[in-house]
Amino acid sequence: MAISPKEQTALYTTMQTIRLFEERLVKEFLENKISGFVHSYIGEEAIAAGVLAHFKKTDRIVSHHRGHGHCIAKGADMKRMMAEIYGRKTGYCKGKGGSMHIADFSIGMLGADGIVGAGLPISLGAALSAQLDGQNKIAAVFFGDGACQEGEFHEALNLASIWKLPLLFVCENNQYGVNTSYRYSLGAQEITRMPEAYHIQNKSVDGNDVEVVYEAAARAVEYLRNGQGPYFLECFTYRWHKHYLSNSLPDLRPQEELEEWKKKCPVTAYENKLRQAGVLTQTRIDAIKTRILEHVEEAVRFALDSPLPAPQDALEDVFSK
Amino acid sequence: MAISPKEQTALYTTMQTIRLFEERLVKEFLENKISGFVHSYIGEEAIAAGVLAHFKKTDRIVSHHRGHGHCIAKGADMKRMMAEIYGRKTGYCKGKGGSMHIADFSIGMLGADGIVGAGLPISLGAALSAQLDGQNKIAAVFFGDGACQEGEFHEALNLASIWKLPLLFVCENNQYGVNTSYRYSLGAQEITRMPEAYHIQNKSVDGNDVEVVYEAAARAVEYLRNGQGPYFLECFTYRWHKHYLSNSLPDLRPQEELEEWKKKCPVTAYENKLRQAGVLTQTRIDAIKTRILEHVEEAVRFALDSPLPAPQDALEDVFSK
Amino acid sequence: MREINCEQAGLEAIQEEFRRNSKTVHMSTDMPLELLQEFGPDRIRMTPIAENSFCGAAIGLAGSGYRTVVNLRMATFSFVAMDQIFNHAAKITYMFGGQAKFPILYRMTIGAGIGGAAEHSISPYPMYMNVPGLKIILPSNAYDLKGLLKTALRENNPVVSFEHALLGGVQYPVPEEEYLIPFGQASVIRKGKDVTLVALSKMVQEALAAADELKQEGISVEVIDPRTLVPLDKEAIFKSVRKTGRLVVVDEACQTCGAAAEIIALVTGQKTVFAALKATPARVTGLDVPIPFSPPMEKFAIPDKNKVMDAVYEVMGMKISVKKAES
Amino acid sequence: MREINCEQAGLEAIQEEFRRNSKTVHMSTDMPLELLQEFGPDRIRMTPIAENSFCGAAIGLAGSGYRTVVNLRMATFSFVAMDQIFNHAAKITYMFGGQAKFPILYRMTIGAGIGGAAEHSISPYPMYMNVPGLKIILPSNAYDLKGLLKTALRENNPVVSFEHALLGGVQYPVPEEEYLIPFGQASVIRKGKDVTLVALSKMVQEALAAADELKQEGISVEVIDPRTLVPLDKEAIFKSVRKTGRLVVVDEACQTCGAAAEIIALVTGQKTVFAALKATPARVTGLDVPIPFSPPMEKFAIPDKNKVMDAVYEVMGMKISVKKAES
Ligand SMILES: Cc1ncc(C[n+]2csc(CCOP(=O)(O)OP(=O)(O)O)c2C)c(N)n1
Ligand SMILES: Cc1ncc(C[n+]2csc(CCOP(=O)(O)OP(=O)(O)O)c2C)c(N)n1
Ligand SMILES: [Mg+2]
Ligand SMILES: [Mg+2]
Repeated sequence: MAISPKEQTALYTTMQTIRLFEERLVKEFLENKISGFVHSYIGEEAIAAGVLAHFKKTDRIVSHHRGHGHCIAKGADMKRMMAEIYGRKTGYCKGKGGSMHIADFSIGMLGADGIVGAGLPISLGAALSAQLDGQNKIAAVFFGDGACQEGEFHEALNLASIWKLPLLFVCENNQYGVNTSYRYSLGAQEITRMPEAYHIQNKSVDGNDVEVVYEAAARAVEYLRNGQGPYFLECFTYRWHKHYLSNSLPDLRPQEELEEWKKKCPVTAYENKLRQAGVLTQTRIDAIKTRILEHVEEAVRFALDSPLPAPQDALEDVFSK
Repeated sequence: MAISPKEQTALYTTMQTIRLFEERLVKEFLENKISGFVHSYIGEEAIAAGVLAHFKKTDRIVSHHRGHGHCIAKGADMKRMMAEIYGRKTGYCKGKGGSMHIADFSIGMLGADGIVGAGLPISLGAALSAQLDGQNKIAAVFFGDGACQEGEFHEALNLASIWKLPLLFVCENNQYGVNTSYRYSLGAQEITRMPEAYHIQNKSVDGNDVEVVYEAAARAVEYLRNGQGPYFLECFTYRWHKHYLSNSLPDLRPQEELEEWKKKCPVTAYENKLRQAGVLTQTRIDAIKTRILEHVEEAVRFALDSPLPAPQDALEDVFSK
Repeated sequence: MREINCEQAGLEAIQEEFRRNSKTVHMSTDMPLELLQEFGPDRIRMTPIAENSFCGAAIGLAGSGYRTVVNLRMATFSFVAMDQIFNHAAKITYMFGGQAKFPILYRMTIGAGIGGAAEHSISPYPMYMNVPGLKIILPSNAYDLKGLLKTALRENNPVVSFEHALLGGVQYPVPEEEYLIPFGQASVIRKGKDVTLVALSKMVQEALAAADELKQEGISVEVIDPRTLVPLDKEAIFKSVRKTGRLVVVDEACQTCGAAAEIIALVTGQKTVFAALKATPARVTGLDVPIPFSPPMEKFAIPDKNKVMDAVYEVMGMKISVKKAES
Repeated sequence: MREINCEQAGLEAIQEEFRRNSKTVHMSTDMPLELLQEFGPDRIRMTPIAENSFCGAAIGLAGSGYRTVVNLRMATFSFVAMDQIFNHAAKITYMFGGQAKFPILYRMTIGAGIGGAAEHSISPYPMYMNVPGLKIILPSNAYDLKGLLKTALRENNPVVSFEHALLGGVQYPVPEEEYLIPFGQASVIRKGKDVTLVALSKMVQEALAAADELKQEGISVEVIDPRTLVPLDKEAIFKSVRKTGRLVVVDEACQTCGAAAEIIALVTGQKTVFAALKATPARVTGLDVPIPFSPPMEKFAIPDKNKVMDAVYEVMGMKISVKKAES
């Protein structure tokens, strides 16, 4: 599968955008400027970038607690994301959701969510709507290896299988749920054994190689758009930061393992590859980064310039009109 | 595997006891003498009989809504069962449970239950206690094809797998959950694909042939007692009556299918086999049946002679002392 | 006027609203044949026995422009789907700042009296009331059921409908013509001046039976059926209690933190109503026990006409009791 | 006396009781290292993220002679385990006629104020109170926590312990010597004669702060912490209200069908207490909204000292308000 330089640049830009956005959050967190539970996506950028490159605005996705990357790759506005994380009135959720609950329904991003596995049932409905709408729409759900332990995982695989839903299961296997290895928690050991049991097409790929993810997702998406049923894509990866940004939460993963995986940085690796292949010059790379950093800075400024919600705003939005 | 005539007679007697007990319930129901939700085990007797022949009093089992057969095969007292179904004070649960909630903890029967799939998590604890106790104790959980659709099924398989619990999963696949075929509801199509995904030893057998069940269970139980981990036994069978005894509930299963399966009656088939093999004479068979019928009659009489609970008894047993 | 039962009324409500709006889906573990025939298998979907998955799917459908009716059958089955209902359906509108609407109708059967024992006989609406973000309807007859379900099917929020098992087959006059019943409008079923009886779901029958008998004895009872618990028509209750000065709440659900406690806290928290009270407000509720199977205990565990009458005597300051009188 | 925080107090309670009784098991999705070191991996078990399975496993263990502590961490995670807790743990003693005992301790963290938003900030004990068969403890400091947990670990029934996130790190005097706190015994933290403040969990702090300030103003406030909700020490509350004639219940949980409603219904349902009331009993509770993320809204959604003071002024018939006074 040939990936055009334009697509390659786009993949790189998406990854780098996520990275720089997330790095800025780490900084903001360390400076005590943001509060709540912020789950960093650093290290896993290739998955959101590679998968969502194939998604249209009318395709819908459901995310999980580690959702910033999915938002950005689906086309969300960093300003409104940042404002939400900052708890501002101009945020996507008017400050009601925070980092764990960013959504943009207008672009088919049906929300991040704080309950492990809970996005899976919701995504079934998004996929069913796509099926009922016709027009080859599809849906995707992102979830971790930890979510594969919840009963909802089984129920979602099963329903998607029997209803042949156009649903892409994207398992971001970063190998740990908080500090617990999936090798301890999952009897299957290989996650794809489970979708396989339900006769769901599946594939396990290197989640740190964006082109590998991109190509696998291309095939999966084609399969979905052809109405052949659901597809399960496991992307093997690693999280660089603690489970959530925190000064007190321990990180019990082996330090060497983390170092090993940092060497496999999806963003740097791809940057090097594109530079070596002559797709991007260093100047171009620098320009891209500068532009992204400007956007991130702009997002932070937007957030800081935005008003906090009034206390009484808490009373609104319990019900829709 | 050689089964001794004594064992064969015991298997036959257990099956026939369940059958005659359940037939009596149908009669009582038709005469409006019992109320509530009564799920008949008729047609599935070979499973409880064949599996539980290998269980000791110190081994524990968890049952589901269709639980009378498991009670009887685990050695419960028919009098107290009948009294419970009749809602009498002398029943196993003092009339608080009824048909759907019979338990006898003193013989390791941890209860029937009305929530599909809910026995699975509970059985994990019974199996863990067996593991902690040492002494090669084991546990079993009985559940239907319908229960395999609930998330708890996945969670139970997974936990049993990673903790190597001495738990025998007995899937009574009577092919329907109420009126819905598992061929519609289960994407796996073959149920054993699921335990297989979790690296759980498994086997699918003819659940209407008691010796087949008995032999498969023997191997499974040995595996469990050796501490090798859980085992999954699917027993293929068919339910003869409606989902529960009812005048109004429709039975939407194909009539011919039901007739076909009635021809494969586990009790009659085994009776014929043992007669032909010379293990049991017709006289002996008649004597066994007569004796069982006497016990059943005695159970009904016991129930009818027993007092109903006082209304105020409702206030007791919310908490243990 | 023709009479139909709740089952039929519920079916008609869905049929009428599904005809109006084709972006509607029905899910249940069984197959409702009339709906299937009219609307086809795309919209009328039989699910596996996996309540959490389809209660959640309804949320995803809602967020994608479809309105879903989920019939869970027995309310007890909703416990396996609680995370989707309490943590997601209820909160998703708010959590995402109101950017999308979530029109979902969850229907479930409640109530004791069917020999269903502890799991299958529950009336769990109080815990749903404790979760902001859910509208809750509790119809006590086929007329209200149909009108409220139709409103629910035009409502842009998750609605939970609690329908009593023993009401399913009860016939009631229901017009052929279309009508809707707005949420938050109690029905004052009977006017009275001595005591206000607020009764929920099937307990409306017991309250009316008690009111009948009490009338013979010269006690004039006002019977109010709130019909919807969220929103609750507080004003109707306040107005009545201001008039009668006496309140008895009759509810089959367990007492502790129940709907009756809430109604009493609202009434006693309102100065002018509190000032009008001539007696301690009383609760006649289900006992705080799981529902037992055996009929004598089961009957004892839930309120009936006699218990309602006793409570009325009590708030009237009369020293008699039905039970004492009968024995 | 030494001071320790709730985290340490909880750990000590488990350590002490696990030493007394070796047929005890601890389950949580993370690994509590101190417990692991002392009691080993057979008894201190790390589970998959599958709450329904291990909440249910605790029931099977209980029915097989083992006592289990399940630490669910955040109360919001209990929703995926609701069927095992509400339909099984709570009912199994009763449903089976009391033939077995089910000693289980479910611990979970509650409360807003941590920027956790709608899912991670809840205080769901009212719905647990509506389910007969669960004992419920709600400690407001490390001393009570330790004593109540130790009692829970000798109790032969399922106990649910709700522990506020913001109390976890708060130091409190806790003796080295062993002690237990019986269930159903409220603690009258401060004596007073004008108003009874019944405060739950972290709200005890707000109530005490309010009482301090009110004292300066000449209002004498009695502060009662029930400590356990099931059983509830009604008598302590009745006694106090009979004396003061005024009641304010302060609770962070949502208002509708909450613990505050129950306490008010109990108080107003008791003739002698009702008769003693000089003002409408008041609720100061969490708003009926999901907890919002952003601090100004989050703070607004839950009670604080000022709101408590306003409620006291109100029941005292005083026409001032903290907010008005400050602005
Ligand atoms: C039902 C539930 N249980 C527990 C938690 C606490 N928790 C939050 S994230 C997490 C780990 C999830 O791991 P995984 O799905 O692999 O995602 P990752 O964080 O690795 O991206 C846990 C246990 C939760 N949010 N929801
Ligand atoms: C959680 C839950 N959902 C739905 C039901 C209603 N129900 C009772 S039994 C049953 C079918 C169960 O089928 P299966 O597990 O195959 O057992 P079988 O009745 O065939 O023996 C259903 C849907 C229930 N009891 N619990
Ligand atoms: Mg992970
Ligand atoms: Mg079946």
